[in-house]
Amino acid sequence: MSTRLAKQGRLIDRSKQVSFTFNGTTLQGYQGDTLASALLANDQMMMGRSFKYHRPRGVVASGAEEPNALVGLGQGSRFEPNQRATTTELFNGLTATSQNHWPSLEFDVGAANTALARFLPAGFYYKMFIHPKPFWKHIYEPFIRQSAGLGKAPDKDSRDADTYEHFYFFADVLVIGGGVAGLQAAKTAAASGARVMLIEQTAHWGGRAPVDGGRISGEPVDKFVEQLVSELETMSNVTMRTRCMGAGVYDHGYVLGYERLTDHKPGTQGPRHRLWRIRAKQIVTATGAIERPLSFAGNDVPGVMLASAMRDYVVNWGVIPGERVIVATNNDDAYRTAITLKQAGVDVLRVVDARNTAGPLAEEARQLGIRVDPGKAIAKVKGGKRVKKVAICNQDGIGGAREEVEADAVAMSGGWSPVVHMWSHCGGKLIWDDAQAHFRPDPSRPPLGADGEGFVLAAGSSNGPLALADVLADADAAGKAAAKAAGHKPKRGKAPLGETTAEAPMEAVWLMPANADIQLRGKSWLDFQNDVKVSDVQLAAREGYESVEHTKRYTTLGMATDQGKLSNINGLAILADALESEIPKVGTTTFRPPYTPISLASIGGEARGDVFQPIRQTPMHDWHDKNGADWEPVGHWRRTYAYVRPGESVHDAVNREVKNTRENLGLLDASTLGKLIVKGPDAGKFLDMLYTNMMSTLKVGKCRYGLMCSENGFLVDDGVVARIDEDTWLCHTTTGGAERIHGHMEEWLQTEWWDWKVYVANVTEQYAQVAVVGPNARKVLEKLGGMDVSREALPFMEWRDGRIGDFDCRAYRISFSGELSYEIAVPASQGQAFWDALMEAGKEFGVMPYGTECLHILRAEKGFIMIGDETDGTVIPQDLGLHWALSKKKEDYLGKRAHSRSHMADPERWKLAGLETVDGSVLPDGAYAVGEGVNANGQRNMIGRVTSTYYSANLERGIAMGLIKHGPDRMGEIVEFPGTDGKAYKARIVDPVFYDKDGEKQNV
Amino acid sequence: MKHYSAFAVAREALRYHTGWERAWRSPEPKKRYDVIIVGAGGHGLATAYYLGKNYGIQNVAVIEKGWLGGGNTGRNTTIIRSNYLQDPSAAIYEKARGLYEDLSQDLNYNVMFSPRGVMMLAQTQHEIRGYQRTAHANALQGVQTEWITPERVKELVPIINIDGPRYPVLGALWQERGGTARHDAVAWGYARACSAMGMDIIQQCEVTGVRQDNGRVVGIDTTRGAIDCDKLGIVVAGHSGQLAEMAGFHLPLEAIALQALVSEPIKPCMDVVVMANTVHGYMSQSDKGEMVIGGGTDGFNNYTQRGSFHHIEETVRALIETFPMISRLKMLRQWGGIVDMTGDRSPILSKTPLGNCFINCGWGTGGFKAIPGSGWGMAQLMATGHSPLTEAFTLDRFKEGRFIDESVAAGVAH
Amino acid sequence: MSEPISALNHTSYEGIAKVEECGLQGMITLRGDLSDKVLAKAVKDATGQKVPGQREVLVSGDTGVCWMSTDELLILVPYAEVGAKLAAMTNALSGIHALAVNVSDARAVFRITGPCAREVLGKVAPVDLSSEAFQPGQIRRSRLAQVAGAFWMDDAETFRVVCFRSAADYVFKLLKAAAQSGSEVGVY
Amino acid sequence: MLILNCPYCGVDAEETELAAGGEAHLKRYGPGSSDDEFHDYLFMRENPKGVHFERWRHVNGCGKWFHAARCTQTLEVFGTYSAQTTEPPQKIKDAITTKRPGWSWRELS
Ligand SMILES: Cc1cc2nc3c(=O)[nH]c(=O)nc-3n(C[C@H](O)[C@H](O)[C@H](O)COP(=O)(O)OP(=O)(O)OC[C@H]3O[C@@H](n4cnc5c(N)ncnc54)[C@H](O)[C@@H]3O)c2cc1C
Ligand SMILES: NC(=O)c1ccc[n+]([C@@H]2O[C@H](COP(=O)([O-])OP(=O)(O)OC[C@H]3O[C@@H](n4cnc5c(N)ncnc54)[C@H](O)[C@@H]3O)[C@@H](O)[C@H]2O)c1
Ligand SMILES: Cc1cc2nc3c(=O)[nH]c(=O)nc-3n(C[C@H](O)[C@H](O)[C@H](O)COP(=O)(O)O)c2cc1C
Ligand SMILES: [Zn+2]
Repeated sequence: MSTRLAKQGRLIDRSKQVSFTFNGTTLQGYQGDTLASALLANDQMMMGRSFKYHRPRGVVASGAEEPNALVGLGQGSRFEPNQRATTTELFNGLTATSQNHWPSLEFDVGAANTALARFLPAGFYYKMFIHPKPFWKHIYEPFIRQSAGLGKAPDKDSRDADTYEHFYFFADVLVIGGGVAGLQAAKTAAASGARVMLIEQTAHWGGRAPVDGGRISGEPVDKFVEQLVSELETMSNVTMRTRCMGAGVYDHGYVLGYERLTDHKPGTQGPRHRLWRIRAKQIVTATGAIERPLSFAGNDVPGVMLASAMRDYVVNWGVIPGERVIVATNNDDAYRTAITLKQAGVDVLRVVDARNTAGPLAEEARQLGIRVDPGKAIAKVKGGKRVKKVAICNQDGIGGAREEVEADAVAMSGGWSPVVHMWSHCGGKLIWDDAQAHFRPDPSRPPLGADGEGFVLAAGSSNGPLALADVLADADAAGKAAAKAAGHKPKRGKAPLGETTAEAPMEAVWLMPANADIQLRGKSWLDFQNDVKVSDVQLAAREGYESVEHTKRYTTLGMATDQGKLSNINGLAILADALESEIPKVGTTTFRPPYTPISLASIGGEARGDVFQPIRQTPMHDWHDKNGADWEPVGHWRRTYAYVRPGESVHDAVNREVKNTRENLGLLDASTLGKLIVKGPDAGKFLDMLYTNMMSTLKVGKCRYGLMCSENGFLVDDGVVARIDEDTWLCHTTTGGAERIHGHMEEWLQTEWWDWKVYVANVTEQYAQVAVVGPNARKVLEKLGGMDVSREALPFMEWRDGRIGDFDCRAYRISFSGELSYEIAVPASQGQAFWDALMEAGKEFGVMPYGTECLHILRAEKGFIMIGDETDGTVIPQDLGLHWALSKKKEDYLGKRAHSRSHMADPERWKLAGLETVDGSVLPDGAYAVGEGVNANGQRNMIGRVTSTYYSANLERGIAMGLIKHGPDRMGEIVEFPGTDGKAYKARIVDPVFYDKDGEKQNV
Repeated sequence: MKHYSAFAVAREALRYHTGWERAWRSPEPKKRYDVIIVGAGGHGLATAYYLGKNYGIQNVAVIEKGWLGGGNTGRNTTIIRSNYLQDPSAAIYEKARGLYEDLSQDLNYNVMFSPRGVMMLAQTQHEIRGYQRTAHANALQGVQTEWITPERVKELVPIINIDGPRYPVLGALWQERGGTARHDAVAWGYARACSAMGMDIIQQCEVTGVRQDNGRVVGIDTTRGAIDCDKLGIVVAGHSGQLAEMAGFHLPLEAIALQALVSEPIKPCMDVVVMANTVHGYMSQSDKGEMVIGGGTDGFNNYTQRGSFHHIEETVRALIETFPMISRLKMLRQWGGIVDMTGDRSPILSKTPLGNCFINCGWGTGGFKAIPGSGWGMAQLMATGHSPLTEAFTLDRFKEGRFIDESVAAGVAH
Repeated sequence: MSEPISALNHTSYEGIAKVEECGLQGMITLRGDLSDKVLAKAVKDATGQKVPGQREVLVSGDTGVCWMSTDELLILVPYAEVGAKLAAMTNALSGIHALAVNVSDARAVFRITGPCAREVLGKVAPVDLSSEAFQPGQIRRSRLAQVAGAFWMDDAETFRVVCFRSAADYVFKLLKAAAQSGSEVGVY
Repeated sequence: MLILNCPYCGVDAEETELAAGGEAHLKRYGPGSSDDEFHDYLFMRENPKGVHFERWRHVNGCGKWFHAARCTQTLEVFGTYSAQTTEPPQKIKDAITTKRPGWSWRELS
């Protein structure tokens, strides 16, 4: 039985009881418990089930490395699957449910898999479910998927109730891990004056040392830690965070810190997680070491635990995981567990030590009355949902001649592996340490930073040393080295002296007993969560999946939510053995961030809901919103697609706007169009390079429509250019084009023609721009009064500065609709007032605002091309019949050279034409025209496609434009467009100008 | 080669699986081969496989500097679809998709091709037009796709947030026969089948030089010695530039990092693959339960197999907006691959300036889905000198201005 | 002339710091050779300030000058005076190659005040905002989450932040989220 | 997540303030150039596994383009410099030579 002791528990506050539920049952724990310690205190040994075989699983560790004790935490909008009970701090009202079973944790139908385990070895699915083929989709895959996943998915419509944020922070030295090594390294580094940040994933400073005990500089460890922490807290150059995990180390000293702010007190104000983006000149990883399990049969039965974890539960939380415990080990440290347990009143049946000689700690244990069995091994742990019996045998055998002992828990220790993740994420290399049988950082091959020098140092037990004295000395040295590398002068001084306990060397034990037979190997777990056994790794090796990376992928070893923190080294040792190779030759798999899983929400940060992405707004945005705007995102801008009146469909609204603009007066918010000022003695020459047509010859006061191509020849933008004065032009771009074309101009000016005297400024947002369009356009402006907007004073394709009504403005007489039209720019701060004035004055002239769809239809009726419709990045001006805009006089402009390549000069290119369905219907968007026959790949030959297609309310029929092979030469011919609706649309090739062919309306 | 089947597994179970043979042999390189393929990724292995299967050319070696399948084939988000816009792309990807349908049976290795359907969301008017255009083209190309309504989207993907708030789902291009496959299994299955034909797959063997005589390749230098060959196929994705350099020509491509990530596994909640281009992210759920997520590329040349974290961030926030319920799931692991990007983002399957040397590269962010089709076409090209599948993807298209640009239909390339 | 309105018309929020839209600020983008004497004089005449050095701001209240890049300054003048100042400046610069344009309406300006002001900004800008690294008198152009922005400090607890007008609503909501109650970071 | 020093505003900017702009020191070929020259100018990018010269823009910053010399294999940055040059300054070349003796890039070394 696992239970709470009457005394002990350095982390719990027995005066504060906390109640929580597990699978619906209400249980009690204390402030300071983790969910795991509280469950153990309530004798809830079994906490979940494994992935593949649904085997009963109990907690095996006490921290971040836990593979088994995963629960669904919280409910509704705060439900989170796969949360580790060992790192979940207990709070009042916590609700947890165990995972991966049906109908219940105790009785799980899926556990049948465990009986079938023999038929489901590693990679079994690659060999099965092949025949008969149709079974895969309907039977096999659904069956496999049925058993997928661990935790429950959150409800499909659930919305996270919490908020998240990011924070940018800069440090000279970042220390990851707040054990004695991290604390000491931070202190030494900080003494140099360097800006130091120290982060610790748990809620407590000190790491393992306070549990292990011992003395530092004559003080008990606890005391030492306390003093060191308060010392650091007073230093203004040190920033310290608990509950903040180093999640990943990235190039150029970038580190993610994952701070869990309210997980232990949900519902409190403020964000739940904060993702720190830390830039550090130097990083010290003081992330400690993780104890390895031993591989023996039944090592996955609930009640089998890491020796260090068992010690943690006793010392930190006053919980014993069993009353009759067997300790299995290959090193001296596990004796500390035996002693601790014994002192807490647990019956420690014996220490099974695979070695023949142990150190002084063994003697101490013996003196407490603990039986020590050298050269022994666990042959098998028996029991289903918890440990019942343990069979003991000789280590150097195949597992025969067993002695069975009744026990309810097993503590195991296979030695320690430094936590090298942070060292390795960004390319730090490891070396194999034969004495300790572990990989540790190779200081000669650190991750390299922007300057080509190493930027990560490892310290303490994450660097290899395990003894307190060595850990402190190593940390002190790392702190100094980091400060120095970060450009500070470390203070001289000695590391605090840790007490040394003599220990006998550990001996590598990768399998217990060493030559365990196949039946035992098939029950010796490596990866507890993914159910990978020793036999699976051996099978992979036998089948040629020899690379450690193949073995990982074939067996899924180390791919579970714990990422193999307990299993990887054991697994690769088994692999090395199977390949008759050496561990360092086999090597590790790649360490990838994050260290332990981090919430997707924290990665997203504040960017959700309202601030998911910017919405760019024109000065009249709110007005549009209040007046029925059906919004269309254009880049980050919002533009009105149509203004829908109550009772109207969007389609009706568009048609109304189209007719009204042609017949009366329409207003369009054109503020989003790009406006770039280009000024300087070389501005004309510059624009002549950028536009395909000639801009230098434009007269002051006049406007010209211009085209821009990329150097690759494709159309990229168009717009009206106005010449403002002798050396100033104003270039309009498309809505999406303002920043892009501004960037394009700067690029050419800065990187190619840097000796040309030209300045460019983006003044897009300085102005609100309104297109005043329709037969009554002049009337409304005249009614407002001010500048002369008559045909004579402001002719087509000219502009003037002046005043209209109360507003300073610049009026352009340009038209994208074929109507009498003015585009009027006023300062943005007066945009709304100007719009209001036009709406008011326009009443008697039938004014209506119109949106982008109406704009599109009006221009299509006139056969004007639209960037993004007629063009798609593969279209050149020649395709669109825009030869007139390609200057023949200019020697050079961007795109000119490209147009002479063979494919671009090919007469077979599809060319722009108008399209008119025979029956007046609307051609489907994006339809292709078919020609005769099929090509070599059996595809129908195509001879053209629709680029724009609309219903024209003015013409009361469908109109379209398209790119058609030999289009302009085939006027009147009928081509066929098969629709995806099964219909074949027939359309006649016509002139693309459908409305007012002679352009009389715009020129009045 | 032992036949794989449920029966075989059951039989082996009785002897604790001690009777399985190696999936592929691990031979010493011979002095000479008819054909050497450099790169044991999916494309290289498939090329070798179809050389043997379709043309009887079996004296073939596949040379791999690391472990087979360890390049992009082993690190991609496994999306398979063929709803491409341009004819040449639609042809080769549809060929591949068709071959995927029977690949498990063909190779006697379950690659778990899962035709669960691929959906590309339209979230702007522009995307609607782009995807409707693709749907029209696909109908003529013999690729089965359809344009579906937002309601149907929601039906297929209950966890999606179709009404915005920022980018409401306006519809989607749906390819019901698209899906995913188990990436590693594709490489392993081909490798096993190649090995069974007697081909040599030589791992841990890096090609360091291309030996030539009179404008023709005569062999290669490797870290395990020189090997002669009659024909050489270079199929090394991100490292194509290096190999081309060794062969004395230059390729119009750049090596760039692309990243992906997986969440912790959860019970099945999404049965189809969803790609959202406007917000830029895509997601599917593997048969094991992780949400498999991919996004955008870095903008700079990089060989580290790591990328910049801010791309992960952009992708994740896009997907939380699209599938709000994933917000409290956790990222389990992230990684990167080095993709080879050409000027028009389409692949190169081509003869080279060296008469008997062929190149297959430039698959960039989207070549997993193409593996069988590419192998098929490449084998045909190498064996006969011509393949309709590869014809448009030549090296000289850039000079002529004859691009195969898929981005035009608002398409993402994965 | 009708009353000009700034992007958010002085909206404000108070959480761990106060965030407010400052209303209209006269601004002129000046591009030219910053070492040119004519330019220096024009700057002096408009603002009373010398040409600032790299990443320097010389601002008091709503008048001053900010360094924006090697050939660009941002001139601040009272909103009402921007027309006159720009005219004078254009006139003064007529002999040299330079560009001065009124961008007052193309921008929005925010003020973040309070002891946590550095932290609020530190949540959205990838910039070292510790007092060792960033002080009044300096300007930084950077990113405010997903949009471009520039900021400087008026005093130890006050930032002024400039962004594009169209993004004002976004930036305000962003700063509001960053300043939400209970979100103190506790490092500055 | 690279950091590059913008030589214009002198700040160490992280990648999110920057936009990558591809290979540096391209020589433009316009009308009159051969098909090969034009093709190489547009498409034949250097793609070295090692020393590389590239263009960046401090887009969320001063807006200026600059050049960086960087190793594509280790991401080490040898230096940044003005975009208004046709060749890297000697100082940069020397810095590279110290770190990567025998390097070459196009015709440079
Ligand atoms: C994150 C990510 C997500 C992706 N998602 C998708 C997706 O969803 N759908 C999709 O269709 N595609 C996707 N792709 C693209 C896809 O992975 C690739 O296009 C495809 O795998 C390329 O296969 P390959 O065989 O050409 O290259 P690889 O699999 O990379 O194989 C090339 C091999 O060549 C070897 N090699 C290199 N140099 C040498 C040498 N000198 N000597 C010997 N061997 C050498 C390498 O070690 C490697 O094994 C994605 C890619 C990435 C990185
Ligand atoms: N004798 C032995 O066999 C043995 C073995 C192991 C450890 N030890 C003892 O353990 C102690 C080692 O001290 P230490 O400081 O090196 O290690 P530690 O394990 O005490 O401390 C490491 C700390 O880093 C934290 N951490 C780990 N990864 C992190 C991450 N990604 N982000 C944030 N925090 C993270 C852990 O929570 C822990 O608090 C010494 O007392 C040593 O004697 C002894
Ligand atoms: C489709 C897919 C699914 C994956 N699922 C998992 C997973 O469940 N667990 C895991 O640890 N890694 C998973 N990975 C990531 C791999 O572990 C590994 O990171 C990736 O293949 C890249 O290789 P590398 O990290 O060794 O460089 C997955 C990868 C892919 C391509
Ligand atoms: Zn800069």
